[in-house]
Amino acid sequence: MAEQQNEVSAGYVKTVQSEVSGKKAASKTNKDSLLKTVLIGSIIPVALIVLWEILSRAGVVPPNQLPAPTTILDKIVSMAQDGSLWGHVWITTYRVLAGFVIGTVAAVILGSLVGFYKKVEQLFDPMVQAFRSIPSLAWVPLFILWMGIGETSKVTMIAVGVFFPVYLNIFSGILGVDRKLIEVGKMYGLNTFQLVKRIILPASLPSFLIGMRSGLGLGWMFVVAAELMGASQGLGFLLVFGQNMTRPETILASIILFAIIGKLTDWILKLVEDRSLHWQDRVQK
Amino acid sequence: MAEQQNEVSAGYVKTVQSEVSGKKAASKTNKDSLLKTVLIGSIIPVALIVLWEILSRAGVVPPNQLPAPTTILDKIVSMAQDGSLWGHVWITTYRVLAGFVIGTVAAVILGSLVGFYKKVEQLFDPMVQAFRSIPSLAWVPLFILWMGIGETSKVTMIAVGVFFPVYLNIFSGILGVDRKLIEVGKMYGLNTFQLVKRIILPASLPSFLIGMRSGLGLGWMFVVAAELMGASQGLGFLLVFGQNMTRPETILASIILFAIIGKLTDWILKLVEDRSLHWQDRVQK
Amino acid sequence: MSLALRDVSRTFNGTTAVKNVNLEVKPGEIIGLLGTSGCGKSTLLRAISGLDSEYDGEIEINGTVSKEIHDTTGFIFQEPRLLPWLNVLDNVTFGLTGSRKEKENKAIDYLESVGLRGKERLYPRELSGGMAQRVAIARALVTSPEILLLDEPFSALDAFTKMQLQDLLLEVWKKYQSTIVLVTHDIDEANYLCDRVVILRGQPGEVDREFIISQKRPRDRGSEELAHFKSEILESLDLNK
Amino acid sequence: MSLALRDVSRTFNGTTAVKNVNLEVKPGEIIGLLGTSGCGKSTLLRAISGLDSEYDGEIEINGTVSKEIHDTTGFIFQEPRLLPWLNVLDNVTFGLTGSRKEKENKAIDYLESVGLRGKERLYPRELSGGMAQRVAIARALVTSPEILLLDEPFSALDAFTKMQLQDLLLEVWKKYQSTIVLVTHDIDEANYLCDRVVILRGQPGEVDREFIISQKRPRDRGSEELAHFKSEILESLDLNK
Amino acid sequence: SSDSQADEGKPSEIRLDYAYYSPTSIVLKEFKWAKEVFGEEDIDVKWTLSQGSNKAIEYLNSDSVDFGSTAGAAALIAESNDVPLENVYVYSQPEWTALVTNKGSGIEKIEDLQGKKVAATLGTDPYIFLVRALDSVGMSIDDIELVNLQHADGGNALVNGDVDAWAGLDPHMAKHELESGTELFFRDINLNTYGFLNVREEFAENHPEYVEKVIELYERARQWTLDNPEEAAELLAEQAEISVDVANIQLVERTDLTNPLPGDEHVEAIAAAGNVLKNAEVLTEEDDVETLTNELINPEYAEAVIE
Ligand SMILES: Nc1ncnc2c1ncn2[C@@H]1O[C@H](COP(=O)(O)OP(=O)(O)OP(=O)(O)O)[C@@H](O)[C@H]1O
Ligand SMILES: Nc1ncnc2c1ncn2[C@@H]1O[C@H](COP(=O)(O)OP(=O)(O)OP(=O)(O)O)[C@@H](O)[C@H]1O
Ligand SMILES: [Mg+2]
Ligand SMILES: [Mg+2]
Repeated sequence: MAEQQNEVSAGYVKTVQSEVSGKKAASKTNKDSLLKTVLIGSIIPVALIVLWEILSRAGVVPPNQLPAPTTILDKIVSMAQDGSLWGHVWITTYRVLAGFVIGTVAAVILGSLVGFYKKVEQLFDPMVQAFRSIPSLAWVPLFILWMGIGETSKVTMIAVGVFFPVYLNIFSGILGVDRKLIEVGKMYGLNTFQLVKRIILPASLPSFLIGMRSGLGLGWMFVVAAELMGASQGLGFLLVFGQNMTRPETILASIILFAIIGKLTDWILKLVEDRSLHWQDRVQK
Repeated sequence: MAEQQNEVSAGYVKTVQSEVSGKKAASKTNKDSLLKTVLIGSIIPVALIVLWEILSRAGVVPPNQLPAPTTILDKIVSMAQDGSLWGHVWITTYRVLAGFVIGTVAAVILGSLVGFYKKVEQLFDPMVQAFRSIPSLAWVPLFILWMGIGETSKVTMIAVGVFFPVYLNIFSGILGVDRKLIEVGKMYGLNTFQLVKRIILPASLPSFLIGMRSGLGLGWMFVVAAELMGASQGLGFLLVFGQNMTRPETILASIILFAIIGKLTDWILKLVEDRSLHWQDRVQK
Repeated sequence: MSLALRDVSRTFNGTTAVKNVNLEVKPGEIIGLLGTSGCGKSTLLRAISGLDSEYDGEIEINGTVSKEIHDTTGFIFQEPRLLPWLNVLDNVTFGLTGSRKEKENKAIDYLESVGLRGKERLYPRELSGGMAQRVAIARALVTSPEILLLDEPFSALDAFTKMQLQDLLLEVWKKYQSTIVLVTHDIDEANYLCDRVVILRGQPGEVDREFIISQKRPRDRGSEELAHFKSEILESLDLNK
Repeated sequence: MSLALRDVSRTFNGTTAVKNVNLEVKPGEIIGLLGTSGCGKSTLLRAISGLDSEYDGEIEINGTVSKEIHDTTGFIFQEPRLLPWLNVLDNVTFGLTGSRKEKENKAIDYLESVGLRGKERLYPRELSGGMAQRVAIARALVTSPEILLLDEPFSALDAFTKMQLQDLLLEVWKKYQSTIVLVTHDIDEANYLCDRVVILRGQPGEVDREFIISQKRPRDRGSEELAHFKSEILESLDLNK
Repeated sequence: SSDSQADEGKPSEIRLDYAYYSPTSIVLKEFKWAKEVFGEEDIDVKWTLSQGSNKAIEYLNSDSVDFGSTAGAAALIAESNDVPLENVYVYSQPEWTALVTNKGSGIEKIEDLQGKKVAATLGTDPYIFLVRALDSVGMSIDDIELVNLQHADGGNALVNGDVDAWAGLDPHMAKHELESGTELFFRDINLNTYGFLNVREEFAENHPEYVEKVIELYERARQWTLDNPEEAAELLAEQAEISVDVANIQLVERTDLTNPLPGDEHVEAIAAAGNVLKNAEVLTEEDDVETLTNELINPEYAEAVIE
């Protein structure tokens, strides 16, 4: 973009072009640094896994309780080969994503209303806060009762998990929006809806995104409770099944799959976060 | 404080005094509005409970599935009378609070380091994010293996639940701190620790507090998993026991106790939040 | 549009910031509001804009008394208040409606006028203080508001750029016959731009004096009449008096 | 303390903001930095302060070249940058060390000087623009820094308050013999305060001219010599030239 | 739900559960016999996995399944809590629970448990077994230190030495026996409370003949299992993902499939369990064990099928 300065007079279109070429160059260095990030990020997990394998081989950890990483890998590979792995992963991912979308949408709507209208806050917030500390397992019998054991109850269960952190973060994000910026919106005659869309949501985006990431994490956690409701497939099912059948390698395989897929979905949200918060005036680390 | 203006010359001490008396007057109106807040906040829950009672009496909801609120209340009262209630409530609250403190401290330390040092972030953050989506139930066998079935494993389990949202919010709170304010601290020669304490923590306080509230909620949720580890008392125990015994009134009593106590602890944090964020330039609702 | 303040006072937590301000502004008039720091100038502008409705007294806009926000009012705040997630261009088009192309063309025109052509894609954090202020000016002027409230709009600009933008303001005023209330600390600026200069004084701020400047525009910045006003205004600002 | 810039340039994402700036400042000297908006004045101050270390060239403070932050440097930023969670008093004592009592006494002295006595307990959101700026001034001066970097410190103040604070600055300067770099758009202010005025010009900003003002202090704001400088400076700011 | 009460006594759908503790249900599901039979009548068959007695009861209670497989005592407890179910068939007499300890722990008989830490899951069959075992030598639950752990965790806690004994449950018990060398120091098949196939009362009322048809199917599966024990064990091993050895122990050594008809011995066993439960305050004072047992066990349908 060094030429841009000399071509100020050439103006607008030019600027955009040079920006595009600048982006290309940037994306290359991005790739390198992504690789580096992944490498550095793997140091500790890899070290832990190696240590675990060594301890297992040395017989320090009993294999019938904590099988070696290679045993677990074998298990995952064999599940992949007989095809059951994809079924588990897919159905759980589907449930989490569906629940995530529903929970997030519900939280955005209620969170915005509560953040915006004092009356709504006074009516709803206390109840929501009370519900927030009810454990996922406690909902299981109620959900079975209300919705049976189909997909509805499972997805709803996950949506409940996702709802609370998103709600909480949206609500507080909105409260934390600088009055000064809201006033700008008001001066331009924005109505409440536009104000939420054009000022409040962007301004509370950092908080909102963290809420979404927290919520997604909770979605993964609620899967187990969800899949206690008559599931015969899914990672949560796999976990409970492994526990009921004393199969430690199944348990650990499911834990590791949870970690990997959870991390992947979180990483997508983190990318979105980095993209959409590039405007923040952050300190360079 | 109306006199203050005329007494500007009388100065500093005077101002403080009139502020104090101002506070007293404010606290009275606070009490009234607190009452009002509580009343408004009770409308929906009370309405729901009344509806539920009516439906129960009319036989629309079968009592073996969803006992009437009065039945549940009877259950709670009888537990209170034979004294077992206090045991359950106390031990669970103790575990949650202990886990909450440990989890929060750990999250603050790691979150600050990660938020502050790029290297630490690259090393630790990916792993933490992966662990975040592992469900509480999955930890149970591992915790028993590592720590046995004493209080340690229970409190640690809750600390794990608390850790993640606090960590996430601290981390992003720190990233979101306005560079401009950090520069002020740097100009006054603050070292990293002072910078964290005097600028970064206060500036990311809104995010931190929300993290704490999310974390506390999760602490309550993790209690069930914690109390699967050899507990014979506690709300989580009560819940699982009720489920094993198909005792809907025990299940619902524990749910309601979770909601009430969870709400109370959250309310304390919310008070702290309101106190410590009064400086925010918020829009008046 | 005409504008009238009647006995406007504003009290914050028991401390009165402005007291009993009365002011009649005719359509198309440019009023300068001067006063020592903290005497309530911004408070008054906020009351006029409708952003603050907790004042006492009445504010009448075009014959109707209301505490609502008029969307034909433009406000340049004392700080730039750019939306940090929008780039310069999007900040300027923020208040516009219509097709994207139209909006952008209009915005680019004004960015040209404030000397920021070529900076459309920068984000607020990449702007210098004066550049941010100029973006804010472009954002307010581009909507061609009927009432313009300006809170020290040119304070962060160098002398030369300031003059250019003062002339830009006059151009806009001529074209749309906006009614303008201008808060400023620059007496030369007030003299150059305003039909009338109102001096607020004291804490709580009250209207102290009014100067009517009837000289025709374009005015000569170095004229003797203005120099005379200047020293008089300066004197009435003197706190020790 | 002495200060020297040698071939300082700063480039943001490929766009050069200032280029090859050379400047020698003797201990106790007051340098004025003038230039059109966006020509790199704040960028230079940030480089001198050590907050920004990604410039090219060398900056030498008291004989040593380093890119670190000197904690004997005071910086008044272009915006007040008050810490919103601290009240006025705590904001002013922020950079002080010592017992609480001592710190507060010192702070109250300076608050008195900037005309904010009695406002100690207000929070930043309750301040007017000019009040916030005065708090920032008090915060910087109270630490009696050896090098003072001022970025348009008086821009949001009315003419009268501005003069008072200019005199306050001179008092502090006299007492502590601080070396001062002052960015300002007010040519009168530069003339009144500075030993030397440096004009930056263009984009990227380069040093265009230097005026040495040898008149003894206290100066007469209305003196003819200063008026002469003013018109010359104004001319060298003219973009059309 | 309304689905199951379609016209003229014919349900539109029959919802069965299968469970790894009920081998015949696995056989039935695997060979798709139910689909065969009911498919002809245009009745859908839906299978739901029950991960434990409590889950099966939850499903019955919430009208999510029509037939649910549980332990007998669990069904009794459910009955006492007004869950509308009837026991219509006994799918097995399993010896799925016993008292387990580590080799060389010095615990050889029930009396040795005095003051020891014993793991069990409150309210489940192993717990009831433990209480009855203690009762049989005149001890009570207060004489030991009960540690409430889920079945799998209890087994691991025993192996780790966190507890001294464990009221175990298959397949955990069999697995630990094979892999960690734990020992069953007290077993008594008669203190296990049978595997009950329960039906929702509403379903039984509306479609009595279909209850019989389901029992017929279960009988077919039982017969097949009796005829092909090895294949059945393999099938179970494959489905439950346990080793064939474990499946063999569970199915061949510790399951008696000979008496499917609910009768006096079951009534007695359940009544005995009920009395112990009452003493342990799992059942309340108002619960009359005899009435509950009689309400619970309804041999009519099975009698009609098995003669
Ligand atoms: N963080 C940044 N990223 C990119 N560009 C920047 C950044 N900071 C400043 N610039 C650019 O550097 C140039 C000089 O900015 P600077 O703030 O130094 O101007 P200034 O002389 O202080 O102007 P003003 O009088 O308006 O405050 C501007 O063109 C600006 O866009
Ligand atoms: N939100 C608020 N809460 C409490 N006091 C306030 C608030 N806003 C303004 N004030 C007080 O009102 C008075 C007037 O403030 P205002 O911002 O109108 O001053 P101003 O004339 O614009 O000053 P300046 O020239 O410094 O911008 C000040 O004393 C200020 O402390
Ligand atoms: Mg103001
Ligand atoms: Mg600047």
